Amino acid sequence: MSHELLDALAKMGFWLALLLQVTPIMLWVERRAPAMMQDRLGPNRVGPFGFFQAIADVGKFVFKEDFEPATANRGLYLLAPMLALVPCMTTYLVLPFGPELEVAGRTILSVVIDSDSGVFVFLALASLGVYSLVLAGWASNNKWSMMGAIRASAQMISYELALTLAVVAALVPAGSLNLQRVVEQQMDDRLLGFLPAWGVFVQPLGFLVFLVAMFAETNRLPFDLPEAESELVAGYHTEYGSMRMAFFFMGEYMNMAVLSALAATLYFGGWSLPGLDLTQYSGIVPGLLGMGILWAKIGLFLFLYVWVRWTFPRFRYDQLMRLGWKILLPLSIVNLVVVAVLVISGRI
Amino acid sequence: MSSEFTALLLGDSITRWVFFPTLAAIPLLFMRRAPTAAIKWYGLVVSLIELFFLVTFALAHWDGAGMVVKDPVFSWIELPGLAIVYEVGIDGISLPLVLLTGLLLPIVLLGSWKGIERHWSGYVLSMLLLTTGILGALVALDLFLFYVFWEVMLIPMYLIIGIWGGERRIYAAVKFFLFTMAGSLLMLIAILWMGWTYGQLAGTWSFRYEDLLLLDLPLAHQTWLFAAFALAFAIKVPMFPFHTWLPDAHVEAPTGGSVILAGILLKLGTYGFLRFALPFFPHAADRLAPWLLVLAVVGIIYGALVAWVQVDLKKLVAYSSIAHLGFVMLGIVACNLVAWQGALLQMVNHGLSTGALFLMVGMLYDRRHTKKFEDFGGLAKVIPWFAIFFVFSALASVGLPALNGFVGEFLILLGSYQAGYRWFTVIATSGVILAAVYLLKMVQETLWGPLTKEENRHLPDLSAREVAALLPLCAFMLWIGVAPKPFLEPSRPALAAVLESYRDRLAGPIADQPTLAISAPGQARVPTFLAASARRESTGPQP
Amino acid sequence: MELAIFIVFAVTALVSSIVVVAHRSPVHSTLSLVVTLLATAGLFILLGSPFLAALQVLLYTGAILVLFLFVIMLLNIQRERASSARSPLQTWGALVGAFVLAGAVSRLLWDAHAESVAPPLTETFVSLRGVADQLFTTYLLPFEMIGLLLLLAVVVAGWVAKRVRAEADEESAE
Amino acid sequence: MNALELLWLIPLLPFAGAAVNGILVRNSQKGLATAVGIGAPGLSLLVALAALWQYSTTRPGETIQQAVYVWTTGGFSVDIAFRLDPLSAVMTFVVTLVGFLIHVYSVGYMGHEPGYRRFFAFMNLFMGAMLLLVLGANYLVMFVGWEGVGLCSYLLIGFYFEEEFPPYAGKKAFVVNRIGDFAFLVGLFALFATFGTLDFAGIEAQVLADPASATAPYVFGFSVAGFVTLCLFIGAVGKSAQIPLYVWLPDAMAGPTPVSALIHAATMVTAGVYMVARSNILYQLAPEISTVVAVVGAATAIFAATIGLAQNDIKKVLAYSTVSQLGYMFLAAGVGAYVAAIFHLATHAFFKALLFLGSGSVIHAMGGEQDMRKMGGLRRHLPWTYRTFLVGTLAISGVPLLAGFFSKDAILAGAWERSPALWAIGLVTAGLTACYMLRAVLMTFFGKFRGTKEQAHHLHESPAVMTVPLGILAVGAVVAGYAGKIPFTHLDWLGGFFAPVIAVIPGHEAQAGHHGLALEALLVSASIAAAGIGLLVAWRIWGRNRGLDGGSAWAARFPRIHHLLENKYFVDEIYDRIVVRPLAAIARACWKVVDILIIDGALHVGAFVTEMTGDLGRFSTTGNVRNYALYFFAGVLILFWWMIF
Amino acid sequence: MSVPIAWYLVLAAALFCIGTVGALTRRNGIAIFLSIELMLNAANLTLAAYSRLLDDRTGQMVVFFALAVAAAEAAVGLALFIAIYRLRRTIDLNRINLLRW
Repeated sequence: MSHELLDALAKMGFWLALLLQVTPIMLWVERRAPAMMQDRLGPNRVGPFGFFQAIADVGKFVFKEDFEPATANRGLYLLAPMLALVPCMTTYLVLPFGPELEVAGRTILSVVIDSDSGVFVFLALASLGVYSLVLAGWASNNKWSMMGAIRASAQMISYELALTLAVVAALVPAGSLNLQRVVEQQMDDRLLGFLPAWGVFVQPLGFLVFLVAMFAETNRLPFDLPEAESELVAGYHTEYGSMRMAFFFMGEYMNMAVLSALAATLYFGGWSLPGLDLTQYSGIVPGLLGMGILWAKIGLFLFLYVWVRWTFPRFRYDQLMRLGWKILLPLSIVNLVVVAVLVISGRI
Repeated sequence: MSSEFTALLLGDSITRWVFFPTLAAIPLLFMRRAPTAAIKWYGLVVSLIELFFLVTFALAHWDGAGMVVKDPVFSWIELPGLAIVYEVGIDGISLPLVLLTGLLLPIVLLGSWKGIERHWSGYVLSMLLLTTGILGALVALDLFLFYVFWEVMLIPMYLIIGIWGGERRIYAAVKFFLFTMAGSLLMLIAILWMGWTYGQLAGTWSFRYEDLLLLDLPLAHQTWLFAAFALAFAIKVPMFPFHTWLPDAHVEAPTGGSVILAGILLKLGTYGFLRFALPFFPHAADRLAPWLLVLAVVGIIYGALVAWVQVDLKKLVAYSSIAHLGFVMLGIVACNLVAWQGALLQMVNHGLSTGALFLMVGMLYDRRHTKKFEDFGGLAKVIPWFAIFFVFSALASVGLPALNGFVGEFLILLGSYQAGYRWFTVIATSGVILAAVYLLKMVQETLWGPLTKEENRHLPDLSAREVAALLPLCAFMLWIGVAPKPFLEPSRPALAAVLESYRDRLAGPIADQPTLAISAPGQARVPTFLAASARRESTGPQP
Repeated sequence: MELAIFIVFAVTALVSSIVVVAHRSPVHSTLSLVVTLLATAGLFILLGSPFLAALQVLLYTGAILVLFLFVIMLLNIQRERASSARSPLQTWGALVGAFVLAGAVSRLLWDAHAESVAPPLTETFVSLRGVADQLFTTYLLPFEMIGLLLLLAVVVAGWVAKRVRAEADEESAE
Repeated sequence: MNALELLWLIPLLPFAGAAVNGILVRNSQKGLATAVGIGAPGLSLLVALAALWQYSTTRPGETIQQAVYVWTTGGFSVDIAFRLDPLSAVMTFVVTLVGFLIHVYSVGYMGHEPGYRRFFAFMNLFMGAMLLLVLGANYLVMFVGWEGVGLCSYLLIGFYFEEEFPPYAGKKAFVVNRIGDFAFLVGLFALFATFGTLDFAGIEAQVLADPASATAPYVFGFSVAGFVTLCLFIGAVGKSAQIPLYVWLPDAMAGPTPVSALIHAATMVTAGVYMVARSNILYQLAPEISTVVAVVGAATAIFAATIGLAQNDIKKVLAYSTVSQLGYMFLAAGVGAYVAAIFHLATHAFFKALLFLGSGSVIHAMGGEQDMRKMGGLRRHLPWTYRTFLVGTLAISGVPLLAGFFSKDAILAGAWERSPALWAIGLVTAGLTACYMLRAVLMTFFGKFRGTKEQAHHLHESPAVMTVPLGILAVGAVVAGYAGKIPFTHLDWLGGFFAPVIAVIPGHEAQAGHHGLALEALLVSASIAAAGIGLLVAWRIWGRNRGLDGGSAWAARFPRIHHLLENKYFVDEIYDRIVVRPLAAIARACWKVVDILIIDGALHVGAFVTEMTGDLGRFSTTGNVRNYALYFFAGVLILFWWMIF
Repeated sequence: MSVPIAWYLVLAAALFCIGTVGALTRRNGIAIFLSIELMLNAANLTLAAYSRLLDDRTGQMVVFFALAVAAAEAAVGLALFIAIYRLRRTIDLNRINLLRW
C-alpha cells in the first residue's frame, strides 16, 4: 500500500475516533446542561455527575429488541438508518485540521482529501443526508413518519439554499473552494489591525444565515418539526427502535458536529488560533493541536445547540418556510453581494 | 401598408365602414362580464352608427345616376412575383346589398333581444365580424381579398348557428360549414389558377379583378373555372341540389342568424355569379346557361313544393328561400338587363321579406318555444298586430303586386322571357302559384281558424321593440312595391355596363390558349372600375 | 486499478439503471437512479472532471432526485399494477428498438473509437479553476441564461402547481 | 276644375280610406270607421261621377291618358298611368256606384260584427284595387289591380277567420286565381317580348299599324295574338270563375254577404270580362281563341245553371247563377259581341248585387241561416226585401222590359250570328236561370215558414240603411237595360258610346250583323219563351205553396241526376284527387325522398365513409403519449438507419 | 491501465437505450421521467467522455448546462405532474389520454 493511502487511513481514523464520541457525550450534555440551566439536577446517579448515563443509554439502545413494522418496506426500512450516517461519515474528509505536517521527511497535508472542490464536495455529500429521513419516513409506512419525512425533506431542501449561499459568500474572500485556503486566509489577514479576519467578523450576516440554516439542516430545535413529538409522535423515526434508532441519533449528532466544524472553519478560523503559530512545532504536533483547537470550537457550537434548544420554542411549519425562503434566502443573497462588492473593492 | 390602411380607416372611405364593425367589436372582448343590457345597447348603437356611415357614404358619393367609388389601392401582401393588393370599390351592383346589410344589422340585433339568452357579447361580436365579412366580400376587387372576406363570413355564422342554435345546432353548423367550405375551396383553386395564369402571361401574379378580366381563356379552361366558381356560389345561393344545408341551418340558427343568413349571406352567391362568374367566363357561362337555368327552375318549383309540405314554420320559410333564390338565379343566368335589374332587386326584396318572416317566426318562437304549425292556429285573434305584419310580409314574399316581391319577380321573368328562355320562364312563373300555395298555407295554419291551443290564448302582442324591427322592413317592402324606380335606378348603369362588356366578350372569338387582352382605350371590358373617368376615389390618402 | 474502478462503476450503473427501468415501485426506481447517478459521478471523476462529479451529486442526487422522491411521496404513488392495459406491442417494440439502437450505436462508436486513446490528464484539465475560467468567460452568456431559466422554472413550477389548486378549489366550491 | 285630371284620386281615395281605417282608427271608434269607410268610396263616387260627366259631355269617345309617375326604368320601362275611355268609364261607373251602395248597405249588415273596422278597411282596399284595375292604362297597372282585388277577395272571404272554413275558402280562391294569374303573367311576358310595351294604347297602335306582327306564328301553332289571348283568357277564367277554375266562387260565399255582392257578383269576377273586352283587338286577331272563349263561356253558363237548380243554400244558388252569367258574358265576348258582354256585365252588376243584398237581408233576418229549406213564407215579414228580390229575379230571368232581358237578348243575338249551337245553349241556360231563380224566390218567400220558433220570432225587415240601397239597385235593375240595344229599334246608346273601344283592324272587319226584322223577332220571342218556360216550370214544381215537396218529388224521380247536381258534379272532389293530392304526394316525395333520402343520404354516406376512415386512423392515436413516443422512436430509428447505412 | 474511451461511449449508449426502454414502456409518469433523466445522464456521460478524449473542456461545459437545464426541467415537470394529479387523481399515462381522438 502506498503511503498516501496509509496517511489517509490514519487521518480518517483520527477523525472518526473523535466523531464517534460526540454522540454519547452529547447525550449526557443534553441532559445535564438543561438541568443546570433550569436549576435542577438531571441524571446524576450513574457515575460521577451521571457521566456514565450516556453509556447506559447506549447499552439500552444496543440491547433493545430489534423491531420491524410488518407493513414496512423492509429493504428501505433497513437502509434508511445507515444512510443517516452517510453525510457525517464522509464530509469530514475535506475538513482541514492543521497546517502541513512534516513527518518522516514527507509532507503530509492535515486534511484527508485536499481538493480544489473541497466545500463543493462537502455540500454535495451533505445533501445526500436527506435520503435517510425521506426513506425512513416512507418505508415505515406510517403516516406520522411520512409527514415527518415530507417535512424534513422540504425543510432540508429549503435551507440548503441559504446555507449554500452563505458558504459561497464565506469562500469569496479566500477565492478558493479549498477549505485549507479559507483557513489560511483567515489566519493571515487582520481586520482593523487587531481583529483576526475571521468570517464571523467579515460577514456577520452570512454567519447568522449559516447558523440558522445549520440548525434547520440538522433538524434541531427550533426547527425540529420533522420529529415534533407533540404533533408527529417522533416524525420519521417513529417506527424505529434499538440500534436503528441509535443510528439516527448518531447521524444527528455527528451531523451537528460536522456542520459545526464547517462553521468553525468558515467563520472562526478553523484549526487556527490568533497569536498561535502552529508551524513552530514539528512532527504531528501541529496536527494534534489544530485538531484540538478545531474541536474546541466544535464543542462551543455543540453547546450552542443545546443552549438554543432549551431557549427557543419550535417554529410553525409556515413560519419555517417563510423564514427559509423569504428571509434567509434574500439575506444570504444580500450578504453574497455585499461580500462580493467588498472583495472587488479591495476592502478585504 | 398599415399606415395606408389606418389612413383609410380614418378617412371617409369604404374601408372605414367595412372595418368599423370589427373595430367596434374589440371592446366586446373585454365586456364579457358586462351586464347584458349594456352589450345589447352597445351592439345596437354600433350597428346604427354603421348604418349611418353607410347611408352618409352612399349619399355623399351619389352622382345622380349611379356611383362608382374606389378606395386608393395599396399593396397588401408582397412576395417576389406576386403582389396581392388591398383594393375595394363599390358600384351600383354592390350598393343595394351593402345598404341592405347595414339596414338588417340593427334589425337583427333588435330581433335577437329576447331570443338570445347566453353570451351576448359573443353574439354581438360574431354579428359584427360577420358584417365586416359580408361588406368586405361585397366590395373586394381583388379576388384574394374577396376570398378572405368570403371565408371570414363563414366562421361567425358557423359560431352563431353552433352556439346559439336549436337542438341539432352542431349538425346544422357543421353541415353549413362543410357545404360552404367545399365549394369555396374549389373557388380558391380557381382563383389561384387564374392568378397563376395571369402570372404566366404578364410576368407577375395578380388577383385584381380588373387584371383577371383581361384574361381570355380557352373554352375548356373557362368551363372548369366557371364550374368551380359556380359551384361555390351555387352552394351559397343555394341552388338545387346543393340546398339541403339551408333548411337545417335555418331551423337550427337563432332568429338573428336566420335573418342574416337568408337576408344577405345567400345573396353573396348570386352576387358572385353576377360579379365574378359571368364576367370572367362569358363563353362558359353561355355554354352552361341551360344547365344553370334547369337548376334554377327546378329550385323554384322544388323549393316551393317542398315548402308546401313542411310542418315547421321556419323550415317552410327556408325552403321558400330556395324558391326565391331560384328566381334570382334565373334572372342572372338570363343575362338580360331587365332580368338583371330584377335579380338585383329581388336579392334585396328577399332580404326584406324573408328577413321579416324569419324575424316573426323568431318572435313566435320567443313566445311559444315552438315553430310547429300544429302548435298554432287562430293567432290573428290574439295578436292582431303580429298578424298584420305577418300577412304583409307573407304577401310580399308571395309576390303580390304593389309589394316588393312582385317587382323583382316580374322583372326577372319578363327579362328571361325576353332573353328567349320562354319555357324556362313559363315553368318558373308557375312558381308564383306555388308561392301562394305554401305561404297562404303558412298564414292559414298560423293565424286563421279557431284558436285550438289553450297556451296561445294569452300571447302578448308585438312589443314596441319588435315593431321597431319590423316597421322599416315593411315600409321598404311597400315602397319598393309601389315605386321601385329609386331602387332600380342606382344599379342600372353598372348592370348595363357589365352586361355590355359581357356581350362584347361573348361575341368575340374564343381563345385557343390563354391570352391577355390588351385593353385598348374605349374597349369597355371592365366598365365600372377601369374607366378612370367614371371613377371617383374616396378621400383616403393618395398612394 | 482504473479499469477495476471503471468496471465496478459501469456494472453498478448498468445494473441499477436496469432496476430503474424495470422496478415497478417508483421509490425503488428513484433510488436505483440515485445509485446510477452516483456511479456515473464516479465515472466523471475517472474522466477527469471531479467538478462534474460533485455537481452531479449535489444537483442530481441531492436536489433533483430528492424532489422526485418528495413528489412521489406527496402523491403517494404506489407501485404500477401489472395491468392488462400494458400492450405487448409497446413493450416489445421498445425493447427491440432499443436493442437495435444500442447495437447500431455501439457498433458505430466502437468502429470509430476502438483505437482512440485519451491524452494524459493534465492539471489544468482537472482543475476547478480552469472550469471556472471557461465558464465565466466563454460561456458567461449561457451561464446567465441558465440562471434566468432556473428562476423562470421556479416561478412557473410554483405557478402551475398553485393555479391548478385554485381551479380545483373553484370547482369544488361550485 | 277639371275633374278629368283627378282620375288618380278615384282609386287613391279608397286606398286612403283603407289605410286610415286599417292603421289609424281603433276598433272602438265605430262612428269614425263608418265615416271613413263610407266617405272614401263616396268621395270616389263623386269624383268619378264628375269625371264621367265631364267626359261624356265634353270628350266622349276619346281616350284620356294620365301618367302619375314612372314605375320602373331601364330595360323595362313602365308608368303608373290611368286611362279613361268608354270601357273604363262604364266600368268605373258601375264599380263606384254599386260599390258605394254596397258599402252603405254594409253599415247595416255588418253593424254588429266585431271586425267592423277591418271590414271597411278591406272593402275600401278592394274598391281601390278594382278601380286601379279598370282605370289602369297598361297591363301592369291592370295586373296590380287584378292581384289587389284577388288579395281583398282572399281577405274578405276569410273575414270570419276564427272559423274553420272561411279562411280555407279564401285560400282556395287566391290559389285558383293565382293559376289564372300565372297565365296572365306569361301573356304579359309574351306581349312585352313582342311589342316592347304593356301600354294598351301602345299595343293597339302597333297592332293597327302592322296586324301581321300580331298574327305571326309564335309557339305551338299559335300566333302571337293567339298565345297572348289564350294566356290572358286563362287569367280571366281564374278571376271570372269559368270552367275549369270556377270552383272557388261557390266556396267564396263563406264571406259576408256584402262581399259576395260586391266582389263575387258585381265587380271583381267581371274583371275577366273587362280584360277580354279591353284586349279585344288581340282577340279579334285570334279567332280560334275567341271561339275557345265562347265555348268555355257557354259551357260554364249551362253547367253552372244546372248546378244552381239543385242547391239549397240561397247564396250558393246565387253563386252558381253568377258563374253562369259570367259564362254568358264570355260567350258574348267570344262571339265578338264585346258591347253585349259589357252591357250584360253592367246590368248583371245591378241585379246580381241586388239579389245578393236581398239574400243578405234574408240571412240577416234569419239570424245567419242560409238554407232555403228552412225558410219559406218570408214575404210577409220582409216586404221590401221580397219586392226588390223579385225584381232582381225577374230581371235576371230575362222578363221583357227589365234589364236582363235587353242584355241577354243582345248576347243571344250575337251568339246566333256566330253559331246557332251556342245560341241554343244560351237559350237553354236562360230558361234554367229563370227556373232556378224563381225556385229560390218560391222557396224563400212563399209557402210556410219552416224555420225554428225562435227564428220566426225574430223575423223583421232590415233597417233603411239596407233597404234603400236595395231599392236603388232595383231601380237600376229595371232601367239599366235601356242603355243598351233595344230590340226592334235602332236605339243603342251603349253601342254608340263603345264604338271607339272596339278596334277596327284593317282586313279583319267583322261582318256587320244586320239581321232582318223577322229574325230579330224570332230571336226575341225565343228568349221570352225560354224565360217563360223556365218560370213556369219553377212555378209548377215549387209554386202554389207546395214548399219542398215538389222539389223532393222531382229529386226522387231522377235520383242520380239530383245527386250529381246537388254535389256539383263532384268537381271539387275530382280536383282534389287528380291535382291536389298527387301534387302533395310529389312534394312529400321531393322532401322525404329526394332531399332527405337521396341528397342528404349521399351526404351522410360521404360523411360516414370519412368517419370510418378516421375511425380506422384513430386507432393509431391512442392518446397515450408513450405510443406517440414509440412512433417517434421508430421514426428516429428509421432516420438513423437511413442516414448511417 | 487506462480505460479506453470507447468503453465509456458504449456504456453511455447502453444506458441511453435502457432509459429509452423505460421511457417507452413505463406507465407511471414519474417513472418515465426518471427514465428520461437516465437518458440525459447517458448523454452527459458521452459528453464527458468526448471531452476527455478531445482534451477539450467544452464537453464539460455542456454537461454543466445540461444538468442545470435538467434541474429546471425537473422542477417544471414535477409541478405539472402535481397539477395533473390534482386534476385527475392519477399520473398513469394510460389514463391521461387527453390527446385521444
